[in-house]
Parts: sequence; C-alpha cells; structure tokens
Amino acid sequence: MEILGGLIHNYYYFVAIILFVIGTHTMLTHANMIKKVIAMNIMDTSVFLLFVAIGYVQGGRPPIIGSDPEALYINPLPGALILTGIVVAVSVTAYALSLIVKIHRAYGTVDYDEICELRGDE
Amino acid sequence: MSYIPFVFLVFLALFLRFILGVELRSILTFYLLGLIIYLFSFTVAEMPLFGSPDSPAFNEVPKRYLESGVAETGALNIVSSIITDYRAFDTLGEATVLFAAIAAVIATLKSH
Amino acid sequence: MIVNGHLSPGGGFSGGAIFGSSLVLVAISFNLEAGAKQISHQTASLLESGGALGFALTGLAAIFLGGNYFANRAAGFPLGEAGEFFSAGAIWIITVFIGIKVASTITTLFYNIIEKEQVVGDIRRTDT
Amino acid sequence: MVLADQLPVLIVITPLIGAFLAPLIYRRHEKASGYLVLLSLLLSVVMAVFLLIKVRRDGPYFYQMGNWPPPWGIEYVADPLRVFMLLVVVAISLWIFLFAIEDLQHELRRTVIGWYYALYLLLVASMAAITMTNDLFNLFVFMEICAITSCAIITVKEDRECLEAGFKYLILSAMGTGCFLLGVALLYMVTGQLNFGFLQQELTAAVINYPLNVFTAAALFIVAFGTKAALFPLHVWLPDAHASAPSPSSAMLSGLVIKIYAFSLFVIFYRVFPRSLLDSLPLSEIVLWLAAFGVMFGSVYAMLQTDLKKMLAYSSIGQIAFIFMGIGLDQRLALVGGLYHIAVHAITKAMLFMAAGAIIYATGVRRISDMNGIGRVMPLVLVAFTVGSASMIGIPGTGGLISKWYLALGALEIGRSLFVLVILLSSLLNAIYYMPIVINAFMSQDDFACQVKEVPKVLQSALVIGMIFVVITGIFSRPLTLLLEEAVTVFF
Repeated sequence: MEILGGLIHNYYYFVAIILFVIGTHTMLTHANMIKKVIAMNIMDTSVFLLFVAIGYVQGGRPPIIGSDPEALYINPLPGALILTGIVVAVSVTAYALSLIVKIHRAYGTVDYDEICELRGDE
Repeated sequence: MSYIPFVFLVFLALFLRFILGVELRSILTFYLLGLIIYLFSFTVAEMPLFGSPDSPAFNEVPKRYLESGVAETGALNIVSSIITDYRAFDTLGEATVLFAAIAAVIATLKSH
Repeated sequence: MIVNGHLSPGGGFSGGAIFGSSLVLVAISFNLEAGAKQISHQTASLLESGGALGFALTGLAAIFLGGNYFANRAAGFPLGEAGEFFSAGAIWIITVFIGIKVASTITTLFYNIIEKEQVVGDIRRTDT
Repeated sequence: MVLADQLPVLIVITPLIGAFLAPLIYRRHEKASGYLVLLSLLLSVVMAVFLLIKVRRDGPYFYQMGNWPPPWGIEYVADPLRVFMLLVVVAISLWIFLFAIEDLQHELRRTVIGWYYALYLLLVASMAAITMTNDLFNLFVFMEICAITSCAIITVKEDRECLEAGFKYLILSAMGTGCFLLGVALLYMVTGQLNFGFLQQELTAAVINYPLNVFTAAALFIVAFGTKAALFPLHVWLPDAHASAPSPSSAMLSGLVIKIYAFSLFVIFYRVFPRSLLDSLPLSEIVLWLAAFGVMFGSVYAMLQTDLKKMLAYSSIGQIAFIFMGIGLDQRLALVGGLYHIAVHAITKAMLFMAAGAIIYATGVRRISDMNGIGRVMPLVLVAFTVGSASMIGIPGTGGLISKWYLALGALEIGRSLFVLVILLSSLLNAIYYMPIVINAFMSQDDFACQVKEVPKVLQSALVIGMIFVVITGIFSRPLTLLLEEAVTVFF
C-alpha cells in the first residue's frame, strides 16, 4: 500500500516511465521503420516529461523574474536542459526520416522484415 | 495469500490464449513489459515527492539562478540566461547537433 | 520573439522555428519556386554555417576579452539595465545567432526533403 | 601565457569551426577544404600535446566555461587519464584522415566529400568533448552529436547495405542515449547535481536515502554504454555497420568511437559513483562477466566469417570486451591494461581496416578465401596486416602483449585466474583466424588472380606510420604505462 501511495503521488513520473517502456518496446520489436522512429520520439519525450516534472514546484511560477520579490518560481534548470534535449531529438528524427526515404528508394519498402528477405535473396 | 496474483496472471494468460486467441509470443511480451513496469514502480514510489519544494533537485543550484540570475546575466528570463550564459556550451553543442543533422541529411541524400 | 528572448518567453529556438516555418509555409502555400526565391539554397547553407560559426566565435570573442569561453559578465560584455531591450550582453548576440541557425536549418531540411520527394515521384513515374 | 589556460576548450572548438567552414570552402576549392581539415586536426594534436605537458607539470586542471563555478556552469577537466585519451583520439583521427583524404576519392561521390569532411571533424570534436567534459548533460549532448555523425559517415556510401546498417545503428544508439538520459534524470532527481564531482559527494548520501533510484540509474548506464560500445549481448548493430562502411569510416568507428563509450563508462564508474556504491552493488561483476562472454563470442564468430571486413568487425567485439574486462576487474593493474588496450587496439584495428581498405581498393577482393598469394603482389599492405595481426594475438614486441599482460597480472592479483584463462584462450582463437590469412597471403602456391592497381603513396605511408606506432607501443611502452599507473592510483 505504501508503494501505491507513492505511485499515486508521483503519477507524473510513473506515466513517464510507462511511456518509456512502451517506446523502447515498440522501437525494438516493430518491423516498420517509421513506427520505430515514432517510438524513438515517444521514448525521448517520456524522458523529457520526467525531467520537466522534476523541476516543478507546487505553486511555482514560470522563471521569468517579475517585480514581486516574494514569488516562488519553479526550478529553471530542467526546463533549460530539456530545451536542448528537444532540439537534439528533432535532429535525430530528421536524420532518421531522411534515411528512411533513402531506404525506401533503395529497397522499395520500409518494412524491416521485407528488407531482410530482400537481402537474403541476394 | 501471496500466490493469488500469480494464479490470476496464469488464468489471464490462459484466457487470452484460448478464448481470445492471442498469440503466445505477444502474451509473453506483454507480461515481460508488465514485469519491467512493476519493477520500475518500486523506484517511482521511492522517488522524492512530486512538486515538493524540499525535493533534492531544488537545491542551491536553481536558487542561485533565480536569486542572482538577473544581476549576473542581465536577462529576466532565467531559462534564457541558463541556456545562453550559464550553460552556453550545451547550447553550442545543440547548434552543432543541428548542423550535424543537416550535414548528415545532405550527405545521405546526395550520395545517390 | 528572437530579440526579446532575454525578457519574455521565447528566444532563439522558438523564434527561429517560427521564422523558419513561416518560410516553409510560404513555399507550401504558393509554390516551391516562390519559396525558393525567398531564400535560395546557397544562402540557406551559408546562413547555416554562418549561424553556428557566429555562435562559436562569440564564445571565442569572450576569450580575447579576457574571460573563459562563453563568459558574459566576466569578459566585460555590457549587461545594461535588466529589462531594457539591448541588455544582457552576449545573450542578445547568441540568441540572434541561434535564431538564424534554427530558421535556416528548418528551411534547408524542408527543401532537401522536398527535393528528394520529387525525385522519388519521378522514379515511380518512370517505373509505371 | 593566457591561451594555455584555454586549451581544453580550444581543442574542442578548433575542429568544430573547421567543420562549419569545410563544406562552404569545398564548393570553391576542393583541395583547400582538405587542407583545412588537416590543419585543424594538426592544431588539435599540437594543443593536446601541450595540454599533456602542462598537466604533467602542474597537475590536474579544471576549466570553467563562461567563468561560472561548477555546480552552476559546465566544467571541463584535464587530468592525465583524460588527456591521454584525448591525445589518442586526436592523433589517431589525424592519422586516419591522411588515409581518408586519398581513399575517399574512390569510395564516395565528389559532391558529398565536403560534407564528409564536416561530419568527420564534428565526430572528432564530439569525441574530444566527451573525453574532457565533467558534466552529465554536456556528455549527453556530445554523445548525440557523436551518434549522428558516426551513423552519417556510414550512410554516405552509395550502397544500400550501408543504409540499412546505418539505420539499425541509429535506432540502437538512440535507445542507448534514451536510457542514458533517463539515468541522468534519475540521478538529477535525487541529487540535484549534474557535475561529476558534486554528484559523487551527493550520491554517498543519496545511496542511503534512495537506493533503488541510484541502482536503476546505474543499470541504465550499463545498458546505454553497453549498447553504444557493443558490449556482448548488445552488439548486434556492430558487424553490419562496421563492415559495410567506407574504409576510413570503419577505421574511425572500430578504432575510436566504440572506445570513447567504454571510456565514458569507466569515467562514470570511477568519477560519478562513489566507492561505497561500487562496493555494495555487483556492477563491476556484471560488466566483467559480460566482457568475458564478449571476448569468447567475438573471437568465435570472427573465425566463422568469410568476408575480411566482417571478420575484423567481429574481432572488434572481442577486443572491446578486453577494455570492459579491465573496468570490470576493478583492480589497479587490470585497469591500466584496459586503458592501454584502448590505445593499442585503436591503432591496431584502424591499421587493419586501412590495410583491408587498401586491399579492396587495389583489387576489389573482399573474401578471405580469394586472398591466396596476395602478399607477393602487394607486400607492404600485407606486412602491415601481419604486424596488426601480431598485435591482436599478442606476440612479443607489439602493443597487444603489454595490455593483455597487465590484464592477466591484475586478474591474478585478485585471484580470478579464470579470466586469465579467458585471455589466453582468446589469444589462441585470434591466432587461429588471423594467421591463416597471413600464411596464405605469403606462402600459398597459387598466384593471385585479380588485377592489381597501384596503391597510392599516401595510403602506403599511412600504413607505415601505423606499423611504427604498433611497434612503439610494444617496445617502448614504459612511459605510457607509468603515466597510466600513476593516474589510476587515485581510484584505489
């Protein structure tokens, strides 16, 4: 029951972990390459979600300093890190998609199993 | 009483396999993922409370950003001051990632 | 949005993404040639390298001004009055470079994908 | 001198700026672009040598980006170990580039070579940054650059096998970085730090308060770096990727890229995790056993290959496992052996891939069985191959012996004689699959059948440099091992 209480309180983290597991599983087992790339994005996004959730402080405001000196702000560091992380994920996705287009041009399919069959025939 | 969940899981597997006709492989994968999530859930339950101001992550590091960021960098937007000043080298890395992606895409596409 | 990054939400990345996507949208809504006129291939890749180079050189400038790499106040960049438009020293410069970089990256990526799509289409047509 | 203090960042920035300029210049002057790359690599090597001298004289040196002290800003570290690794990285990439500048003209289309130069320099810059960074998130960013560029230098080739291998590599390394980032998030959650030194302090307390979090993070790190460095059960991407790539890329990937990740795992084990964590959890034990299996698996599979480059790729799986074994044995001498093996194997495997590249360039032969009598046609290349094989097996006079010797000494000292047996057995297996190639190449009665092109002078001189390196690491190993022995005493 303790665990359940912890899970309910930390449900943000828990959802992120579930998404991570789903993403990893899809990425490793699905044959369709576009699905692999989507799963890669799910996985990255889940980690970003976890990271951003770490930075949240109950009742905090976005870290843009206003005139109120007493205001409580949320932790700005995870947000800044994830901004970097998102751009990194976008770059990897762009490259992966361009690779898929090339693979489609070379093999005529984006299905991994079919590619293996094609290569087996050679 | 601790065996009850296992009995339930076995029955669920039999039900899925023979009544609904799900393949054995996908049932096993499903169970494996469940096991991984189950193990992770202990970790999650142990984590510092969500949104708590005393969580270990909200230590002196973000406090200094928030308290003296404006004086030290001159930017009101603290996230901006982190990405372009305190941790600007990360951002250079990030611009480099973009450049690398462009170089990779062009190199891959032009090669045929 | 790019130049206000140090004052309000936004900054080089979001501003650059908006600017880049607007160019892409122009290309989509008119036609590709019109878009290509807005920003040519050569210019895009020049900006591409230029943005990243400018970013790296801003850091180097800090070394010559006597600080470490990417130093801002320590290298003597004028911080100005917090909240002013031209404030925050190197942050302002860096943000502009990031904006240029991201905008050109998005357009370059778009044009490369479009070009290869056309080629793919051509191949299919010749097949059938 | 003020600039001397800036060396850690300048070494990273020089190839980066070169990379930004290379494709622009390539459009106007193709030759000038190549010289620019050479110049920036040469500058990096010179700076790395200066940094090594400085570190030997003044001791470890911390560099703060933007003058922000560590928990707030990013910190770079130059201590003897990292500078050793840095020197290995930049020197070997300069050497491989000498080979690449000639070889690429035949393997790639002219339009992409400018972009290949850019990718190559980005790869070098990212590896240099990975060796020196003292910040987990910075490590992540540069690992992604390294992942993208190392995939891209595979897929530039006009070959559909490369595309498929590159995609597999990209997906698996994306999984690796995903796991790594999750591990960073878990550690950040319980400590609030990203800097290695501060993490190590905070973790001593965090291990007691949040043991599961730290344990999960450690497991994720092993998975992440294991995938990227092709530790035994996670190696599936390596043979295809390394075998199908253009020869300079293969040399780079097999020689340096996988080692960088092994080195990062080592840094994280000894610089981030406190000693108490390593003692209480069987982390080293897991790595050790995986490495032992990897050594045997790589050697056995390499024996079964018919394609020369595939064989070299499988042999890499076995050899990278030696480095992990050094980390896993968790003992001073074994660690020296593992780290020394990084340098030795980087040189040797890069040279073997270059020799394979030269053979493929000159004759077009890839199958091992077609290479009978080739030694009489192209003696220099095959002599280089022989020297490389000797070092892989661990014949006296080559670097391979020294690292295996240290590993075995370390294993004996803590009474793990089983692993000495593994090392010996693997040497035997290496001999079984390298020696027939050499013997058949020189001694076989058949004459070599195919047409042979002249191997360019640049390629030949690159191979000669390689042979000299291998012999130097074998005979004059004392200064380097002394440096390493001094450097690792900090950890025990």
